[in-house]
Amino acid sequence: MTTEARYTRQDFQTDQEVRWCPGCGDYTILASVQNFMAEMGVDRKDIVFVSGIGCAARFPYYMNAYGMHGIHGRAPAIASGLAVARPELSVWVVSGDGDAMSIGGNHLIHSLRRNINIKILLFNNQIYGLTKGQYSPTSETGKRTKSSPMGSIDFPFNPVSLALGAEATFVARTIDMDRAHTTEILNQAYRHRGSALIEIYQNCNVFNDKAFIQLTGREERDQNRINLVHGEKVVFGPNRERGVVIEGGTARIVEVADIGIDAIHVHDATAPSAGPAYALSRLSHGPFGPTPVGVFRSVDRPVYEETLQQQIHDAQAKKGPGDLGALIASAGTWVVK
Amino acid sequence: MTTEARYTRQDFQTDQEVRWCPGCGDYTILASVQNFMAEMGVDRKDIVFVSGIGCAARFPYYMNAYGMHGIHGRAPAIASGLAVARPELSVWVVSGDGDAMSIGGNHLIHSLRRNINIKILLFNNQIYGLTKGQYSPTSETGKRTKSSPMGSIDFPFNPVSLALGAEATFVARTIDMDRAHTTEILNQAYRHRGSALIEIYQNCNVFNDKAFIQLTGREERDQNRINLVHGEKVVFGPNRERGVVIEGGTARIVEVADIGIDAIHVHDATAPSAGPAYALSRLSHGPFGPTPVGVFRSVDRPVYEETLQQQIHDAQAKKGPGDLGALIASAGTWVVK
Amino acid sequence: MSEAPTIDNPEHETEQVHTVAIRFAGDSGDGMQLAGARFTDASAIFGNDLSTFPNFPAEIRAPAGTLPGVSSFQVHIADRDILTPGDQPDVLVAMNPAALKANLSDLAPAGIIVINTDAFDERNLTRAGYEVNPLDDGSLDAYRVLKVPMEELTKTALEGSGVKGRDALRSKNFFAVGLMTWMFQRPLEPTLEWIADKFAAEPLVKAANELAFRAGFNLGETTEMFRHTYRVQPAPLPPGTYTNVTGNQALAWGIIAAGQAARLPVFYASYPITPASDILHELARHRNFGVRTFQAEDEIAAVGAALGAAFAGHLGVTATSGPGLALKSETISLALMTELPLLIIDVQRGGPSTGLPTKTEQADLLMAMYGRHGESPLPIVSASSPSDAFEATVEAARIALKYMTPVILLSDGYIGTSAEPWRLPDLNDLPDISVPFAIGANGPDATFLPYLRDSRTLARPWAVPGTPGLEHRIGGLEKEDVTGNISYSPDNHERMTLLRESKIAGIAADIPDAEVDADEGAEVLVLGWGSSYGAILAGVRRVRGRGLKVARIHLRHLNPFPQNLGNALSRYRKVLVPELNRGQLWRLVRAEYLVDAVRYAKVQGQPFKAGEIEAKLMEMIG
Amino acid sequence: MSEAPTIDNPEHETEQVHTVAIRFAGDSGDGMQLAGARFTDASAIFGNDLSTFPNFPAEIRAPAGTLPGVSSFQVHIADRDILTPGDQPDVLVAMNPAALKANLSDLAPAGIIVINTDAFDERNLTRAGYEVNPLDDGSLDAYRVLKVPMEELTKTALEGSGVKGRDALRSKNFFAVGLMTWMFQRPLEPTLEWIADKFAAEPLVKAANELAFRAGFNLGETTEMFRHTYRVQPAPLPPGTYTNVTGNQALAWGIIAAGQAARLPVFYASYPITPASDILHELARHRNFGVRTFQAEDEIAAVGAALGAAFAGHLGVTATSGPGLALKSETISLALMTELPLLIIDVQRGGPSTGLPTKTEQADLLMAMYGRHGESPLPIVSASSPSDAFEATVEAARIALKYMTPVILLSDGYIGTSAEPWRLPDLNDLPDISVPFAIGANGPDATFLPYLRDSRTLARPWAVPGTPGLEHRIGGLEKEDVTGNISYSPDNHERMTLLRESKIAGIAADIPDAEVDADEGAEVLVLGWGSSYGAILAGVRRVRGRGLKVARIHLRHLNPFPQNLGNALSRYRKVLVPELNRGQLWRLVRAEYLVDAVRYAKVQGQPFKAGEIEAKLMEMIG
Ligand SMILES: Cc1ncc(C[n+]2csc(CCOP(=O)(O)OP(=O)(O)O)c2C)c(N)n1
Ligand SMILES: Cc1ncc(C[n+]2csc(CCOP(=O)(O)OP(=O)(O)O)c2C)c(N)n1
Ligand code: SF4
Ligand code: SF4
Ligand SMILES: [Mg+2]
Ligand SMILES: [Mg+2]
Repeated sequence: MTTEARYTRQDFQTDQEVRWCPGCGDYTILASVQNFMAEMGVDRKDIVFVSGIGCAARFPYYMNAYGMHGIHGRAPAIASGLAVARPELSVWVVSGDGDAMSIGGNHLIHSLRRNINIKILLFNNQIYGLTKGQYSPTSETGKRTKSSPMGSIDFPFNPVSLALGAEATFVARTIDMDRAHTTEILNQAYRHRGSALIEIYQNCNVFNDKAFIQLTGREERDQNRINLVHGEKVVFGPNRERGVVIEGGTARIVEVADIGIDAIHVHDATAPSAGPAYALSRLSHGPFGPTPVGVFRSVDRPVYEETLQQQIHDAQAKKGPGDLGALIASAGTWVVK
Repeated sequence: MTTEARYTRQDFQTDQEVRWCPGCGDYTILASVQNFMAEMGVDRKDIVFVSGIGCAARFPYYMNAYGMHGIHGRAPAIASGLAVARPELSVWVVSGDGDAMSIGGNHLIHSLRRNINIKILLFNNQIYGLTKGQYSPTSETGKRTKSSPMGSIDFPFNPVSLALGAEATFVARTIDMDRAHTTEILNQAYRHRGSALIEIYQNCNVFNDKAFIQLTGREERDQNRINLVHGEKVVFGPNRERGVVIEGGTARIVEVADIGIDAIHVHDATAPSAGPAYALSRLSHGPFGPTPVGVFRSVDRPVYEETLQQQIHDAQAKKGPGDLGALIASAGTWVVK
Repeated sequence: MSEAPTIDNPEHETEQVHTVAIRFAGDSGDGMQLAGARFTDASAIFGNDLSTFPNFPAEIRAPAGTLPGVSSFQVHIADRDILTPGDQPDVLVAMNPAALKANLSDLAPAGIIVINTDAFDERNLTRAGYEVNPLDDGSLDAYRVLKVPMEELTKTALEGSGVKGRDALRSKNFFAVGLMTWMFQRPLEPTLEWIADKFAAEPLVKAANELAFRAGFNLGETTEMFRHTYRVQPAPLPPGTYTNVTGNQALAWGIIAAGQAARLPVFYASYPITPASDILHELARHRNFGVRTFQAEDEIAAVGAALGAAFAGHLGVTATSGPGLALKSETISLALMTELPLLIIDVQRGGPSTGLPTKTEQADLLMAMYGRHGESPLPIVSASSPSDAFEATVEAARIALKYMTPVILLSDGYIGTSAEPWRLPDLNDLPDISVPFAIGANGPDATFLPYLRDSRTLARPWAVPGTPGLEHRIGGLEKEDVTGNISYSPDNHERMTLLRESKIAGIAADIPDAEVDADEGAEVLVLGWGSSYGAILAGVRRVRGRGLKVARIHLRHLNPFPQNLGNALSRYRKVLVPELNRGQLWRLVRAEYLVDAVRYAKVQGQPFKAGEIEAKLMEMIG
Repeated sequence: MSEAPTIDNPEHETEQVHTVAIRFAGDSGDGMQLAGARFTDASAIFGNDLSTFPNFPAEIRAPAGTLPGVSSFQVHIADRDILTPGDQPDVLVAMNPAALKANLSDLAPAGIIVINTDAFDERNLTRAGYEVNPLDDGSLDAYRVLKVPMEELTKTALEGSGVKGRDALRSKNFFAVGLMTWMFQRPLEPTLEWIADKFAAEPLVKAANELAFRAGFNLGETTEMFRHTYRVQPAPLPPGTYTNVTGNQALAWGIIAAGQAARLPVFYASYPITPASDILHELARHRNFGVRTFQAEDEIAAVGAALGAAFAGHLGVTATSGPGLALKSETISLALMTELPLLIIDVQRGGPSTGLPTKTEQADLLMAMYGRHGESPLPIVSASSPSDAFEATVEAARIALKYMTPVILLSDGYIGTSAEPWRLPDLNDLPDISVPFAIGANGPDATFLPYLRDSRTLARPWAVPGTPGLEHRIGGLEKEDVTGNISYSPDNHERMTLLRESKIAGIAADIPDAEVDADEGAEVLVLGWGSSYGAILAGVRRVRGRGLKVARIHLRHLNPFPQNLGNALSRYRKVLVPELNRGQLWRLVRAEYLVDAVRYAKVQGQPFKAGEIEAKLMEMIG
């Protein structure tokens, strides 16, 4: 799949006008993805972007690769068919928090458990952008929107927890503004064999501006951003003075000074149990205080379409390639003269 | 809702012939539920059973209460409408592993996160019974069925993990054969305010016989059944010689003698973090070895329909009960003489 | 100023015109919908009849200054009753080059163009795809062009207000409204009051908009440039209290009214979708009416929850647009089998697939009729105009409750988003559409038979949870007649299929005959439904204005049809069926009555124009 | 022994009969489907023409011995070509009282009943709802009753075999097959071989079944009780190699054949549902053909995955039944907008809602036609019989690929589960239905225009990922003609709507004219589609047998219709449209051709009988 082709970001731009609101976080993500695609080294012809409906879902039109702008919520299903049919392709899904977690929730969790080799970019702006500002399944309780003038009474999903509950093999979180981090996560997802869910906090400056200010604001981010790095202690804060411990399944934030650096949790994205990753995901329920970003989990498990391919090979090895004439005669025949 | 009415199990039987295969685990569950209903003390007229489609989903026909045999996968949605419209009712959902986790997965996870007061009984027989034996989302990888003659290549869900990933406030697991345990779990679910997911391992003796033998077989069960009891150490085995520890988010089985009883995890179903419950859920991925049963998690969170009711009260307190005449004139009027 | 062009007399200072259609057009960010709505309200309060047509870009925000980013709002005002937003605007307010380009071809011959010249710079011209500035190349010579540097003037007006720069520019839409208010001699107060009210919490914004609005008005008063003002007298509308209402608003209010008329709490479950979302938004604001709104995870959950609420004894309602209706069909079929009342609203948009989400179309009729597996007939009701949506909704709910059946109510994007004056109904006249719940046994030995039907309506009893002694089970498998038990009997299946069919067919006896608006001796009849009401009636009036004869039927009920329809159609030599689809009602009447009707199919995402109907009728009358 | 009742001569030992219909009926647990299938295969190998009709209880297993638990299998064998499983069985094998009760009314006058008397005990009689034993009360006097203690005899036969008690009783179905094998003089070998093959791994079971089978046969040979055997000679079928095939099997094989004929890998995504699941089961067995089966989480995912695979360049296929088709409709609309080839199969069952899942019906035609929002035409192809499903599938795939469109193929429960002999086609005659992928630029400056259509078929090019230089984006928003870019232009929307319509309408020129099987001078034509093929043709033959004239058309293509259809229909005074629904094709032809056809609607979950068609035709010709 990878070739000698070397690209620049421009090679992934299309002639279509980009139609997001000025200032939308989607622009930044688009730039990061286009950049990464140029680095990734996969031939453009072998890349497919599939999306649902939403602002985020416009994405494929702006990527010079193969693309399908699908229908609301169904991108993981469509992408699953694509990837299972053609395992040699590099298949990416772009979806919003409504698209992926509301109407598309079922396809999302099933594609994750099957470990089909699709990389799902979840642009989480905690709002329905395209339909002009209703609360979404990731909006915080109490949020006042057009459809919740007295405050939303839904308790939101935590996409990372949900993915871990759905047996995902790769789960990560990043932030639109941090292009370097986004690129690094994309790279790890790409190198992972199987499905990947990447939650990208994305600012919708029109309907939910500053939702992620705790993680992007100059003042706030140092206080709140917990970088998960595989193999490293989970510490954060302007002077790395705070850290995370996991005790009895519960992750907790502590002052490193109080507890000693040795007690601080060492992040292992490849841990056999998803327990630690899940515990870390519970540190925040929305980007309102200290919140982990990075790769929560990345483990190996057989890839759906590879096993399917194997079954085909095994069947052919055992029975020979299909002989249709023999098949239709297989239930017993008789001859009329 | 509770009344003086006191019932016997017979009061909940209907005149419909029960049409499950002889020996099906569904019979046992029906008996347990009917028994519990008699004990529960809720007036029959206030009880509603809603189901989807499947063998399990026939359940409402056999319960002398209000009932709706819905369509495949949609019972949690129908039940949500019922419970939100009429919070005073006691609403129960009966669903199979295909009904709830395959086609109905999205409604399941959303009703759990919303914490609507519906009690979902998931009859998990790890197979599609009604359609005569295809693998389900809880069937183990490699299972040979009509639709997977070379072995299933799907990685299954763990319903408890999925529910915890979906922000469920009450999650439990029990076993058809153990009627006392089932009754106890039903009772706890009933007393919980909000949604409850109860996974019931159910033997389908026709298409997936003995799937739960490790937990029900005379020899096996003592080795494998890990009873979770709130406030107690998690120990099991014929002589309670084995136990569970949770370290860094990972639950592990140990010999109590090796590690000392003090290190053994004390189960706290009400822990603020869902982390410990999730860690416990990872001890098994299907009933093939030591497997926890009992209430994994039971925590308080505002109930959807109660908050909605509160908003209605608040709005009425603030604006008075709705005046339609005023409403239709609210956007400005003029008079033509 | 269609229908009475009288602006070609340069002598008079103020001219009387009968009707005028004005289109405010600009970039999505320019606030044109707001400008149009303000002008509309002032006109309404002044007493004109009016009709509006908002036209905004598809869901995604397009880049500023480009053609896809153009948003417009057309308002038609008149001194008599009118029916459409006007085929061609008489006045075009163009806030930027793209707005000019996108709308010019619609403008009436010799129409007026009011141009915000400040936006006609290199950058915007290029974005709009102009190679030369149309203000310079003579291409607008056929029109009356009024060039106004609105941005400059707005900024100047705001000097000292504390609002400047980009922020000041935000008020330029009010400048445009002010100018039009002067030009058409509207009262200032309604707009000023609205500003004061709306921006009460933001005094700076309030002041800025007020200043800009007055500046626009004053520009007219004080400059030489505008020699004309026009006056459209109040229309002699039937006496009453009026408000200006969009279809989505009227529909939402109709839902509340239906709940009251049925003495049932309303349970409204929906998943947002253009152009139906505003119904959810409106209802969510009125918790004090006891309305429960439930934003579901998807359309299937929405209809499922509404059905659950119906089983619980609420007025269960769900609304969506085409793609959502497709998703709901399996559950609607369950509602039909369980014979529970359910109101399903489809605010149709351009299809197929995602199609043209913000445009209008009438192409879901056949799906409403046949888009379910098995034999699954249900009643279909349609709304004909924004204000009509109120009554149509109550009627749809009436049928659902009386006949214990899901009902589909068809509205569309045009009805949903455009506005017209509505004479407020006397709420005491609301029909009583309540149905009693079953409270006691109806079978032998004090048993309850959930499928024992009312002999007249064929409706089954509605026994809701909480009713002692009536515990029963329903579901989607075929039911035994009377008992409702599961039945696989061949004869019973046929009987039940026929019963379900007869129940719906029988509604024909419970709806008014189709009203035939016919000239004595007319040979051509035009048959319409839904939002083409206004354009068809206006077209018919024009034909009659020419002294020709024509007949007209506009259907509220699409299934079953009114009892007299077949007969009525058979009396005309030719029947024309104009629809914003490829001929869906047309197919239905052909199949039903074997009438060789002619279709007039328009599938452009735009409503019919009166002129189009007129021309087609002229051709048929021949 | 319908069509040639010759069994009333008691003298002869072996009688020749032309046709006989035998129904094996028993409890679900009695193995009646297996018994019927074994008898069928032996008859097939013997060379009879035949037709079968399995009838099993709805999805849930009912309690043993009850009426809902009865399962039956009817097989019709003949010495000539026949078309239906027989209107009335001549012989009923009743393994228990419930089986007798449920099936007796269908039996031909003076028919034979073979009764397993061992099952007629108190308990079973009560379960079946008999108050008196029908063997004692004279209620069977009008029939020829043969009482056989099958359980006793089976147990005796198995003595010493090592199989006893309950296990021994399992073989009683083979005892019944043995008895019938003797009675109708079938060869023993096919059944013995099958037993040997099937139970090779379980020698005890093998021995038991063999013993029981032989015991049944020998009982006939040796006892006085059976004075008669009957012989149905081989039918003079067209020469060739035959197999016995169910519709689901033939359809699955048709999918594999279509993949080969198109030189494309097959991607089959499905969610299990009665009666379509067997297609998935069959295809899953043939991984060596490179077929990828994908059991999706629901129907929406299934069609989505199939569409993704189609985009990837596979032959994307999905199958379901009515409720699933309803769920798939939104995605089908996307397939239609993206103009990708997709094969959607609906094995129809009784509706609406969950309805009668194991029964047959033809009531999804209008949903296939209109069950999508917006204007969304697509081709509809139907299968007429089990073996015909093979060819129909290849034809549906051909259209999908050639015209780049989703196609709906309609089968039904009757076709899917019943069996008939199929003359194996010469696979070299399979049409080449391959279409070339686009491999190069088709626009100016080496650009790729994904919606530049083939001028003849109006199909757009299929450029699959992996093709260098053809990277492009498609989706559900309205597309600009030629470029496929998003377009909200009113004119373009109308153009594209018409293009999509014309593309489908144009297929009429690419399908054969409807074949009119007409008697010179016939005035009545019967128009059918789908599984009523056999019953209609048999009915027509009977009418002709009476010397009357009639014409017949059976449609494979339901959208578009064959070009000659309108003309053909107009040539008859009366047109009868028999359907297992309330008149769906009937509505389509009325709307299309304004022909005043008469419907013959049967909605009982059961296929038509030849006699019903005959009677109706007689009435119309009358
Ligand atoms: C079947 C269907 N239902 C509803 C819609 C309307 N709709 C379009 S996008 C959207 C949600 C958008 O939110 P999200 O997925 O978070 O994307 P964002 O716009 O925020 O990027 C909705 C409800 C639709 N297009 N199709
Ligand atoms: C829309 C729809 N799709 C598919 C089906 C067919 N179907 C009925 S039940 C079922 C699965 C049953 O499995 P499960 O939910 O595990 O219940 P069980 O029978 O095992 O109790 C399926 C696929 C259906 N009835 N409706
Ligand atoms: S609405 Fe929000 S998410 Fe959508 S384009 Fe605008 S800023 Fe971005
Ligand atoms: S198929 Fe299995 S689950 Fe269904 S009734 Fe029979 S034993 Fe029970
Ligand atoms: Mg969003
Ligand atoms: Mg199951």
